[in-house]
Amino acid sequence: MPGCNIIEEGKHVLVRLPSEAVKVVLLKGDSCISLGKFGTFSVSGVLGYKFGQSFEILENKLVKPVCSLIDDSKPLLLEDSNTFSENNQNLINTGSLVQKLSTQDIEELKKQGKGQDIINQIIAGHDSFGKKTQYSQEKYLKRKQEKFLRRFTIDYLGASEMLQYYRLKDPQRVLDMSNESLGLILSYANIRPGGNYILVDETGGVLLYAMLERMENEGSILVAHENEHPNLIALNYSNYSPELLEKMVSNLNWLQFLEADTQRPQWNNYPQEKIDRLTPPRRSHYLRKKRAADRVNNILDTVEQGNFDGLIYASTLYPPTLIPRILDTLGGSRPVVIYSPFKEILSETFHVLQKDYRILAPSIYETRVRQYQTIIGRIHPLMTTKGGGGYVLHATRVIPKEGGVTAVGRG
Amino acid sequence: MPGCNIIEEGKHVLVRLPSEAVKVVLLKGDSCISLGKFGTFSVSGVLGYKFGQSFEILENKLVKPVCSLIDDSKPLLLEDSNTFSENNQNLINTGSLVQKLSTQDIEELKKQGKGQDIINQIIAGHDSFGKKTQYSQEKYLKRKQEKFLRRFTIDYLGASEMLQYYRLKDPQRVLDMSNESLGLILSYANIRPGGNYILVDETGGVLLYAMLERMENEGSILVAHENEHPNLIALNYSNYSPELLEKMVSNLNWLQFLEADTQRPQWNNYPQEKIDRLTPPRRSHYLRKKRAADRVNNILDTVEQGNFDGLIYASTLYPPTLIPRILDTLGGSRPVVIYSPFKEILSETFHVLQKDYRILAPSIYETRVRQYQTIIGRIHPLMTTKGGGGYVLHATRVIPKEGGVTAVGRG
Amino acid sequence: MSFLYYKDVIEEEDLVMAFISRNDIKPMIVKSGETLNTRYGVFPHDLMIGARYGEQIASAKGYGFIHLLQPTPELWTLSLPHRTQIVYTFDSSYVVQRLRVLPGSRVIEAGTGSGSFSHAFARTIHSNGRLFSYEFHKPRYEEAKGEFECHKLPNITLTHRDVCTDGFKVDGVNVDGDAVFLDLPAPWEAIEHLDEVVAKDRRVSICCFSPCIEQVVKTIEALTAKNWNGIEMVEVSGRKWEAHREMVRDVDEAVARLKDIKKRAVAGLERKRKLNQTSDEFENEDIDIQTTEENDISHKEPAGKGETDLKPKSDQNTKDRGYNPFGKGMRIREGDPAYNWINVTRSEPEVKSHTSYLTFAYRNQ
Amino acid sequence: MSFLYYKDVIEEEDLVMAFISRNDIKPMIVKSGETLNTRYGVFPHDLMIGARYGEQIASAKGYGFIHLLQPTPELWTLSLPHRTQIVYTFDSSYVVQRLRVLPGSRVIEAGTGSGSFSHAFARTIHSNGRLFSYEFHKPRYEEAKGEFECHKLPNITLTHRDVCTDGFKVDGVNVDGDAVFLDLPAPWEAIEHLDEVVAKDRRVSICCFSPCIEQVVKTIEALTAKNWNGIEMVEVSGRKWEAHREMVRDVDEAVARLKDIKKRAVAGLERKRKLNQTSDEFENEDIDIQTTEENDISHKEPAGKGETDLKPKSDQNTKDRGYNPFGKGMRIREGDPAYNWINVTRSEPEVKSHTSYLTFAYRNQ
Repeated sequence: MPGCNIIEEGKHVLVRLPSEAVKVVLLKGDSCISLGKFGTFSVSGVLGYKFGQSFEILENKLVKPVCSLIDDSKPLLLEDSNTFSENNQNLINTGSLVQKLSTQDIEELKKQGKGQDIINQIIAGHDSFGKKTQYSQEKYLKRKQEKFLRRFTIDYLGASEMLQYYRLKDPQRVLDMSNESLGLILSYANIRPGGNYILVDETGGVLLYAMLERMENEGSILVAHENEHPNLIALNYSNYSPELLEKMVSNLNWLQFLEADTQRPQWNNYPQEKIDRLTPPRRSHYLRKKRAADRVNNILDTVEQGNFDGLIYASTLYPPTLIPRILDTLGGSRPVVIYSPFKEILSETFHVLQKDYRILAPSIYETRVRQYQTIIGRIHPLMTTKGGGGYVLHATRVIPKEGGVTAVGRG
Repeated sequence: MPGCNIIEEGKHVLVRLPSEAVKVVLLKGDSCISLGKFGTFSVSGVLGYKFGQSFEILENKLVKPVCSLIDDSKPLLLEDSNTFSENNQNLINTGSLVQKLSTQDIEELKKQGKGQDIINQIIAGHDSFGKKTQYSQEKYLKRKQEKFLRRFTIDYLGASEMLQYYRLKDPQRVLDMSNESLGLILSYANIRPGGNYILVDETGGVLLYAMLERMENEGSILVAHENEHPNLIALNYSNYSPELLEKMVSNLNWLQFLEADTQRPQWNNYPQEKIDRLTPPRRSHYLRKKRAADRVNNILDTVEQGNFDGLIYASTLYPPTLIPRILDTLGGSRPVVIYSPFKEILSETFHVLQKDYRILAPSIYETRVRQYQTIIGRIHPLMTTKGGGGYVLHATRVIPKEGGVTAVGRG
Repeated sequence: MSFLYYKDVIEEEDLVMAFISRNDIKPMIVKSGETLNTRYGVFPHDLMIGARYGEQIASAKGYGFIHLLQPTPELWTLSLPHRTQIVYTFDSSYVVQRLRVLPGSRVIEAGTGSGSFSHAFARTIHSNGRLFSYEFHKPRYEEAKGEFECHKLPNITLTHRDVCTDGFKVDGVNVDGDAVFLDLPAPWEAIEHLDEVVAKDRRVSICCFSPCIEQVVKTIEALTAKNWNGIEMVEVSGRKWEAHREMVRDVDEAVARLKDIKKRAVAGLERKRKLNQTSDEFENEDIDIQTTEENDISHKEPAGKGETDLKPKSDQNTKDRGYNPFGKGMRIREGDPAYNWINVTRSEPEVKSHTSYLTFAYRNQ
Repeated sequence: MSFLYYKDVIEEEDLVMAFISRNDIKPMIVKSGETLNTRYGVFPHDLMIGARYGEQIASAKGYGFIHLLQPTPELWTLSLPHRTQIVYTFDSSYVVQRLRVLPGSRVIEAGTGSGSFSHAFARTIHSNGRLFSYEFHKPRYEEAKGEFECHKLPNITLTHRDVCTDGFKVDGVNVDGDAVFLDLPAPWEAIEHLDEVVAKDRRVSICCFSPCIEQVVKTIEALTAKNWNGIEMVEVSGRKWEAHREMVRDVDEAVARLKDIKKRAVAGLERKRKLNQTSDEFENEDIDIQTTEENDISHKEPAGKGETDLKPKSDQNTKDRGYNPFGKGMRIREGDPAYNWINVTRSEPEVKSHTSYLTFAYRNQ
């Protein structure tokens, strides 16, 4: 994967903040990037480091590399149960906490990029911190870290990161697809270099991006869509060159795909003499149109040839009526993978596919990742998680025996 | 709860085996009970102990009380990671394990009721035990415990235990209802002494039993059903007297319930002189029929009066068309709780109820309990669990304002 | 005693749960002359007195509505300001069932916390049971005490006490508990004090409620040391599902729409040609080609800002959309009968993925 | 190299996954003259040679059918005899995505175990990536070695080694790994050996796969000590859903059935009366009363056996059922168009509720 090791100018990257928010920013060499309350840094300070590097913002928009987004080298809380009070017994007024660190002190430490020190001193200066319950302590520390840790991490903007960005911002933009569902789709669809896939992608191109990552510039993806143009905006922030995308990705709308016979561009080549007589602008116009027509015809040829290596479907178009109409374009023993945010829709699809002899063993999967707090001594699953994440239907395209097919031996 | 403290003769009880199987047995004073490979014990030996007591079977069907079903006082496995091998590296042939304990030794120990000793000695005598992976060790021990621990526990046969028994044996018999779903139903239905509830129960009476447990002989339950007789077989194994059940439980079929006007028994009292003239068998026949007719009419009267304290519905009859037809019999601010093994059915019901102004804030809940292995040093969730467990829809019956009801302020 | 018995008509001094919306349920004691102010209007208590529980009432000005509900422990839990970690209904309903808490049960609860579980215990043990609840945080103790009195829950004995140091004994009462619920940071310190207060003549069950796995380990050790049997640890995971409808978007309609777009584009080109008076020297049809060329996904949006906002391009044509089977660009009410729908469910956007681990055990001697 | 590329037609010596049923998938090398014996019949390999992958073929006798599938890592995992704990697709697909394993990646895997995850790694890193897999159990090592050769996976370097004691170095090769997966009982003992083999010029990611929480704690401590960052621990919970149809049983039909039963009962009584020639001196209708009396739930079934089998009473009338809208007592095929159905889903009867905890971390230096 080119460009996924070193933080370079001109790339879009993912910035992670201590609040667990993420941003996508473009690294323009001479610019500064504002992270709101976490401060502003100049891009030049972060170039050349490896992706995954964390930084702390100092004065004058300078940064220093730090080992992690949150300084977990020094345990903030002792492990002994006595460090947290049993149910805030003696903590009468949680509103007015006695703070021994002055605002001036805090500002001074901030300038020195010592966010963690601030927090430690705040805790030390917080008379009733030890009297808080464990939950209050955790919550309090989190708030303080978000406030005083002027840190950020720069991550490579891969498909997973793009998905995370969109899902946090507006889950419907990516059909509420979780990273674990994405991983499951890619495995069941058997995505790998050299494959030729049909993709229906209403995640704005995030799914396409994820497939491209696993194909290493080899193979092809035909994107089928329902509008005049497919929405593949996510690729604009990827590091794929227009040439590579041109080579690997093509698209057709459903009208073209399903009614190829009537939708072929009717192209008549001019006789050479006529071409020779064209003015230069007319000629280049002619040639451009010719190339475009050829391109559509070529794509339609590949659809007619069929034998695609998989169908990957993540669309709000209702699958039960659509999928059976495109199954014939798939090769034998190739996967059909359908994603939906709703199990009910896959259940309807399941019943349709189960009756189709071109389909073997449809299965509906749900995968959910549950994250834990990993502070030793207080390990527990996170108290809240984002709901949803979607469902994945996987089946295999098979070639039924003509004539007498019985149900025996069919899953 | 009478009879739930001491193991007494004549009761149905739940017997738990080391294999995690459960049985329901009747404790007849002079009989013996066979637990298959775990042995046979005479009932007299277990009487008088408290429910929850574990026993080990000795010779001659005698038992001795033991502190638990599986002797967890001595840790079978050491906590050090070195006691289990890293991936069975040196364990070549898992099939022919070298056992130093002879069959004779084992039989001797068995007779002495020293199942745990057998297992300990088997482990000690098992050359390659320490070479097994943790998983294999856990599995091996479990198998041995099931085989040699001639132990059992006698539990009170409450509604939860009955539910567990049926669910393990044939989940559909109790609509695949889990104990946690049962608990949720009882809480959301606000079951308590003195309540007057309508119940639709296709769990064979287990749900009815659970409600009775929480009502302490006060209040009433009207069971509505679709056959000639409701199936409430579970109550036959409860400790409720026929008199108490007669007092608290009545039933109607849906024909009677929904078409009460036409279904009232047409009873005409005889004039006293005619009664006096009847032969004794005729007279008692007359009186019995009169009581029965009165009873049905009384039940229909309560339906007409309405103001029931809750509707608890666990039936395979499709709720969307049925529930709206019985809502009027409920009092204001009383709960509607609908159980189904299938979320899809509750989802359909939800949409119907949401449009009904007699219903406030319908919600669909799913509750799942996940059990852990609690051996210190190897704590993890159980590797497999029973799937399913059902879903619970809860809503509140309200009294809409006549005339101008707007959607404002409505959940 | 409205938590213990149903009542039909609201009277002065009754507790009413004003259901304003799913996320706004206000408990109140009805008092003649007072008012409830909500974002849906002002509701004089006088309108409530004499109303039936469950009734929907209009605001003084008649434009907003609320429902007047009977209190239940579950509704009370929903209405609570989150003073401390609350034991929610998924957990509490399971604990009650699993500990075999029934009318007449004698339950030990420490700590009281928000008192929400206390209400659920009180409802189920009912008038002849008894709940011994212990709270060592003085302000919380005071608050719970007031609440239990106001809610007429005479079956609760509340004690201000640190049970870890001072145990569970209550002066002049034989606690004789048969079910124990410990929601404490260090339940293992309290377990040793239980011997003196739990029932001797019947089985006693316990549940310890701890968020962290390390607390569970110490609890298991303490329970084992004090001869509790049948130790089991579980998590309860509860989900609330929202029922919705999704539009069934048939591909045939999508194809028909594309045909319509194409037809209109051709017509548009014809018009344009006529307007421009240009004789077209290419016979080839432009539409497909144009579509394909503009599809070039390598096109990069200029991104000059510090932060890039990866928004999809907004739809340009907001006026006449031609054939529009899916109501693109229009506001469509979910379930609008002009379209086809399928019922679906989805979980809440934010799920409570963990509350606490529940460690159960029992004892017979 | 069928795990790395698709192929259309089956040739001699090809690996074919014979899909016999969902729970019976048999990998086999196709060899002229050999046969596959299944419970659906005998399938000569000669029938397979020249067939297309994906094709359904009939047994020699023509009555049974199987499908001939291309191998994939996912199918391979399904087909495996459970020699050891297998890393299933829910976990492996997430680990691959999360560790950013891509074509060209250099992956370290210890231990190899059943080799099922090795196949998934090999598929994704593809021909120019490399998987360094370590297995210290000699028989398992041998078995995996044979398998990788037979499956033509030249991108795997398999080593017989206890990495906890002897590290990850491979003679003559710069391992230079950028993704690490440790599925070992004591991953913390292996972590210290990673320094010498992981990439220096790019980010390195690790995942440790451990069933018990105590292992996780030690792993976190070891990762922290060796300066791994961004430690996160997760569980992946996967569910497989079965789609079914449930009969929609309308209450109106149930009522109609009850009316029919009643009608027939009345008719029956009339017949009986006539037969018995008894003049009925009670005018009162018998039906309701009888129903009610027999409903007496206090009726106890005599239970004389040692174990009571709590079975529902079997249906007595198996012959003429009269009006029978729900097909009571009949065998009805799910989805029979004579009835109404609703699509439902249910999880498998037995769910894999836990495989392992996954501890992730990364390192930049």
